Amino acid sequence: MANITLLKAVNEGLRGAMQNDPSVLCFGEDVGPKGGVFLATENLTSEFGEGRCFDTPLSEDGIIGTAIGMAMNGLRPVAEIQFQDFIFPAFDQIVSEAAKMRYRSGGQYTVPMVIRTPYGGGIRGGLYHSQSGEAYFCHTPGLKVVIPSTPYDAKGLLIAAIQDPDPVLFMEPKALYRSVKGEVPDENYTVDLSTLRSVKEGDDVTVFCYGAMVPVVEKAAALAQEKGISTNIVDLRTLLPLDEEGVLEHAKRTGRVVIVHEAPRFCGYGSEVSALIAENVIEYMEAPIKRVTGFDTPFPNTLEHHYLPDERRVLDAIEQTAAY
Amino acid sequence: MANITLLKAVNEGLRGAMQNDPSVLCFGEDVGPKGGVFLATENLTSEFGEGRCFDTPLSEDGIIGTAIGMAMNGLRPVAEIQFQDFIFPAFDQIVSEAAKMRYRSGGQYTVPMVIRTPYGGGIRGGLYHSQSGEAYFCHTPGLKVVIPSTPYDAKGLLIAAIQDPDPVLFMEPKALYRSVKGEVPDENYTVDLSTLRSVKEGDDVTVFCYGAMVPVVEKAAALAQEKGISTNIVDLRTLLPLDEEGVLEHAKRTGRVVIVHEAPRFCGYGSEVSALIAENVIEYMEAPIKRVTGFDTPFPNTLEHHYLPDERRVLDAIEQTAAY
Amino acid sequence: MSTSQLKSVIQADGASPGYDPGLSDAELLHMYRTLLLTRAFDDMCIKLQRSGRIGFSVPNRGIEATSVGTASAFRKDDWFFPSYRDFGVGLYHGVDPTDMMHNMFGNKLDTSKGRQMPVHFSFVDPIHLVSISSPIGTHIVQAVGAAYAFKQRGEDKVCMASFGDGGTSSLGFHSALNFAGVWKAPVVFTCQNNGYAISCPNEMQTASESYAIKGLAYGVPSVRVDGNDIFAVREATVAAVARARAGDGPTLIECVTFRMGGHSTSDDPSKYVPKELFEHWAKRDPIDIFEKALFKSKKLTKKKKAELQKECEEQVIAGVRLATDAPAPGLEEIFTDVYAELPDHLRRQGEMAFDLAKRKGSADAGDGAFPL
Amino acid sequence: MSTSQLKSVIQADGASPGYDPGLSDAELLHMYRTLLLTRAFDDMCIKLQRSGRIGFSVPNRGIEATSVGTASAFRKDDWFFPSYRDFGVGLYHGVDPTDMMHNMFGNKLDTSKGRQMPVHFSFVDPIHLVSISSPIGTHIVQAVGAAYAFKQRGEDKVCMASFGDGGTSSLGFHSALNFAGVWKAPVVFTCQNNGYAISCPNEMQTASESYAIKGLAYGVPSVRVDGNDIFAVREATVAAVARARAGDGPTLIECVTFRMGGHSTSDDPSKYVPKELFEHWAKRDPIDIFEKALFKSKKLTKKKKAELQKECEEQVIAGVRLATDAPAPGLEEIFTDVYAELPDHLRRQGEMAFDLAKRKGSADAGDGAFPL
Ligand SMILES: Cc1ncc(C[n+]2csc(CCOP(=O)(O)OP(=O)(O)O)c2C)c(N)n1
Ligand SMILES: Cc1ncc(C[n+]2csc(CCOP(=O)(O)OP(=O)(O)O)c2C)c(N)n1
Ligand SMILES: [Mg+2]
Ligand SMILES: [Mg+2]
Repeated sequence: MANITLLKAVNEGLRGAMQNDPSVLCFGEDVGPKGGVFLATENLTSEFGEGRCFDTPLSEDGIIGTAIGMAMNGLRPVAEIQFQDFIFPAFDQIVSEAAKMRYRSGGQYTVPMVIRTPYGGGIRGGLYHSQSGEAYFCHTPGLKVVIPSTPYDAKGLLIAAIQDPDPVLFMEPKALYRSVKGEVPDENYTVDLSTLRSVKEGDDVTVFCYGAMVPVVEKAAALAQEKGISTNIVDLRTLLPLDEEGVLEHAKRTGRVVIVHEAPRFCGYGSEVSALIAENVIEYMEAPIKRVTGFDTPFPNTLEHHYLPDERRVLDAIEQTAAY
Repeated sequence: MANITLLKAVNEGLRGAMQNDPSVLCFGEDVGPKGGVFLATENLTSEFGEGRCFDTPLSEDGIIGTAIGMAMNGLRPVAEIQFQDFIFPAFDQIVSEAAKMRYRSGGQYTVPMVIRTPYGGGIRGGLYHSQSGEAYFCHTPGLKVVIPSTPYDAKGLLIAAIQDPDPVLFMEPKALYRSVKGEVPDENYTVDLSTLRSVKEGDDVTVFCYGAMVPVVEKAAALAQEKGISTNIVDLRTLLPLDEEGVLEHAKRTGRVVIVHEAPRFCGYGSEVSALIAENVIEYMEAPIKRVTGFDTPFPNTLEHHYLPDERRVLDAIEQTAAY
Repeated sequence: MSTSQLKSVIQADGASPGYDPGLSDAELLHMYRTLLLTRAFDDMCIKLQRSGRIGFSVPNRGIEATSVGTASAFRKDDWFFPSYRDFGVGLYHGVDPTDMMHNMFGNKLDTSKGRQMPVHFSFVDPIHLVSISSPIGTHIVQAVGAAYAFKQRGEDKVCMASFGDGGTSSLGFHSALNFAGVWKAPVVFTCQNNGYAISCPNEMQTASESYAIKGLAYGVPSVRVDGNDIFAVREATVAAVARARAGDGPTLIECVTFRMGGHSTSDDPSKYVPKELFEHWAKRDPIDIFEKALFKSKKLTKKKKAELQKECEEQVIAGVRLATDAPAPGLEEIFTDVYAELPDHLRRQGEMAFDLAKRKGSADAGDGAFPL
Repeated sequence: MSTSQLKSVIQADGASPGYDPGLSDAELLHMYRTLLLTRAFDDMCIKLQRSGRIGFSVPNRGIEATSVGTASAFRKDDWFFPSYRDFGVGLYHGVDPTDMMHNMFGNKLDTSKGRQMPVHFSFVDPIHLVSISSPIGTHIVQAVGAAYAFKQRGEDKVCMASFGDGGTSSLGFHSALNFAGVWKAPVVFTCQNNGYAISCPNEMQTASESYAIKGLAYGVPSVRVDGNDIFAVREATVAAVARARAGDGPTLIECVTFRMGGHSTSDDPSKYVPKELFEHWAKRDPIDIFEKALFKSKKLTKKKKAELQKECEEQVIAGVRLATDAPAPGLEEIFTDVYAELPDHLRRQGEMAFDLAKRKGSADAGDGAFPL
């Protein structure tokens, strides 16, 4: 057990999985000797050799396309996309191929692979080093989509993703890479995919969130508490497949719901959470289902602190929802 | 005025726009001498010459990438993607480039282009000739997304899209290409983007739909009428930017809402419509907001008639919503 | 080897002096028989489509020697990532045409459970003939990854990937050749240059001197052969497979051939293919060319030919009968294989679908209970 | 012209016998001055980043001759689709370094309104230097479309596209060269081969003999030149531009150079670039090489050099002062330019943002009313 950053937890998860299973390998742009631009794959090349952790040419299509072939043929590739913003050249391989291979081959060919990618704002990255594209992938049956928000979950969910028989998109909140720390067991362990995490129990308003928004919501909840509002915080963490039962339970519990994410609002992930509730337990709702999200614009650089939901914006929504 | 198919209306819209403005040109795979695999561009090469309607190499990335360059430099390209299922190799050019060019250049460079593409099921096309990917694009600020359901709208919306200063994804319901006919003026006209169309007024349940689902909903409404339920049908037709006011008005009108689309449910377009309502007018809702959609699976071939929402499935939802 | 000169083996009179295919008489006849079987299967599919019994097919006429020549050069335990114009490959390696016919009908016995369009085969047995995808070019780069896996485990197997002239413009081609070159992956790329990509002729597909020359951009050795000359295809492919197996990396083979029909049963090529081209290539039919070689070397008699032809046709007809009799896939097959395990939301959607089918009285619903 | 041999013009002693750049003395000095200005701008940006005054920069050291040599070969009314390592191009054509500095600070006067990261310039005046995009390679194919527009209207302008060695692996490169070849588009492709793509060296980027040879895959003539020899770059580019302008189609130019620093200010190259490489290339500094040529031909004196150097440094410092003083963009700039017209939902979101900023007492909120 050690108190480590989320970044280190990712690195340890990879290391543990590679030690455990010789078919696991890591690759992508600059993941080899350099250790990745965020150092998530640091020291893996020196420990496991160039055959198991290595650089690729500058082609996300090639990275994911070859990873699919490896996965079909007995390996467990963990492919890195340097920034989630650069995943789109591989979109076809992900949505047309990885997600549909098992289905279209009647289960003859499968793609047990993981795509790791840092996502989200907070580093003054402008349009192309800040995006949160989870909704694009969550609309794609056949994929799993996971976003951890703590070091413990990062390691446990990553190992679970690598062991999973299906393709998993593992999105890492880069804003939390070095800003959160937590206790993480030294040995390998898994956190079940498709279970949500209750961050904090509360009675007045339920807030659904994930990734880098979790600490923001925690701050907002602390402020709300000062105003006498008790917030129930849920970290969804596996976005697809979602623990729908769990979401409905938590929504019913307070009858008041706020959903928070960084991505643009329109057709964002929050819309699905809202629609699920409105479709199944609307009769429990005592207030409008609010969304606090990035704006429906590209991601701006200088003004990113206005673009990203902060505790103040979340607090507003909690207060309005509680007071409705 | 002539009574023509939706396919012919598209062809006429292109012809009219090309006659009107020499900077309009059409290109894509097989759109030249062959006239496109559905014949939407039939006779345009012979009428306007090979410089204005022509074939390209087999690269959607190249088609959209070059179209962006053309649009930035004074042309009005109308690029065809042969099936919407094959748009994904161009996803990066669409979401990273076309959608963000105006923003990132502070308005110095703009991309007035149209991407036409047939979408949807009903032709036994299996996984890759049947998809409805609108939600992927509607989550992308900077794009407009349009889906006509009548010959009149097809021509008018297409001409409006071509004249629009921003990139427009124009999705054509291939199931309706030859199965619907309607009166279409001979001359050029436009239908405003971002306005919905009231298909049929009704008092009990509002059904939001678009594209090939509109006739299905009409059939379901006729069956519902027999059971004494009055259905209010709304064709959204411009999905982004959406006429949100209009949606809320129609939702309030009946207090009961059903949303219908072919695409998978999870994070589908219907979730946004539902969330909008739950966020703004939930207090008017007298029943759960139901979605009738394709299943959260890839698109199957032999069993597509079970996969696609039909009037029976829509009727179920209307009845349940009315009876709630 | 040259990237622009066209390499042939069988001469006009059927002789192939100096070339030894390294095959027994039985193996040569198996090649020949596979060509016949491929054509019989192909013709039958077109007939079935014309009469409305299946929805779609992709003519293979003219391309048969490219497929079968390629197939003859690799082992059963190698993996093949096919184009959709490769009926001959599976058939050569023992795939039962009846199993392919189940796919054409999309029935319950189809290995893809009726999910894919016709001609989108998938087999793991008797060979790995990887599930065909409609999006062009995606499989080429997957083949490189699968080849890397062989290499990483120290197995001496190779991956074969086959695609059209249009396929060279795809992203998958670019990534595949690039990665394969850098990784020295054991993979062989076969470009079926059949003159057209649907209606797009070669000169609108690329300005390069040939398709083979594209290998140079990636440091991948390339060769250009007569794709209607089965020995030329075999010779090049045997050499490429040997290179790959020896750890010397990938090869690109351009097989120059011609699509003797429409792109698919939905296409009318008379709108864009000059008649003279069909006439020219009709004289270069790949089966005729091989037949001439076999007659010349006395490996084949007229009688044997007639016998084989009949056998193949009957085999195909038997397959049609079985495929017609097989029922549609069960309704539950919409929901399975999305994931290894059925998630809750799909279970609920499946239950709903079964309930509805039952109320509609649909045959597919079985007893109306979602069985999973 | 060769796709693998490296073409130089300026010899070790500074002479370039037989080469006439076709430039007046003033023009030659303008080239030289632009090199100095580029380096001054570059050094300043790194300093600003190190001291925390800007967030990020991309070192241009070592690449200057490639940018400026390229710039010198095209007209102001041509369009340039830049790499992010092309400070010299805008500066050569009269872009004010202060305007570039506004972008480095992301302030209100930045043409991109503070939306992009530093080094992502966009200009339409005095030249079309097209908005730089972070995704690698996307602009290459856009340049082909823009070139097609020139051709379609019968204008004699050309498009220039510049990208790195890593950029050749991108999808945009493949599509661009393919389409340009088939369309004979008036476009010139300049590959800045600076040895690395972040930490990925040439030999892991491609197995091809050179980057120039990749043109053959697309029927695009190619040439490989010493990218630190400004005359060599200029000679090849002038020829390519002439070809394009004459309607003879695209050219690919590989400029062999070296990145004399980290990939960006966030990168530490000592982890992966052998020290000897830096030492080797330090002896081939592009400014030194050109200086030697100018001294040799007596176009430059020590005094003039010192004068120009001072001038450039002062120009950059003045820019920093102005850029520091300029305020941040107004909050409304989050919402404008998403579309030509502000849609209703963005108006509502903007109003919400202004209201919140006002309540937070944020400086950016102005009077707190959404102004649009
Ligand atoms: C990415 C993608 N774009 C478009 C299509 C539609 N399409 C199907 S086959 C084809 C032409 C393929 O030509 P080629 O690669 O030469 O193969 P051939 O059919 O000639 O064997 C096209 C454009 C597709 N299947 N995938
Ligand atoms: C599509 C995409 N993938 C990854 C990145 C991250 N990235 C930024 S620059 C770079 C390397 C570019 O190398 P090269 O093309 O040689 O240009 P150089 O930086 O050497 O000038 C990478 C991988 C990106 N910007 N875009
Ligand atoms: Mg072809
Ligand atoms: Mg480089």
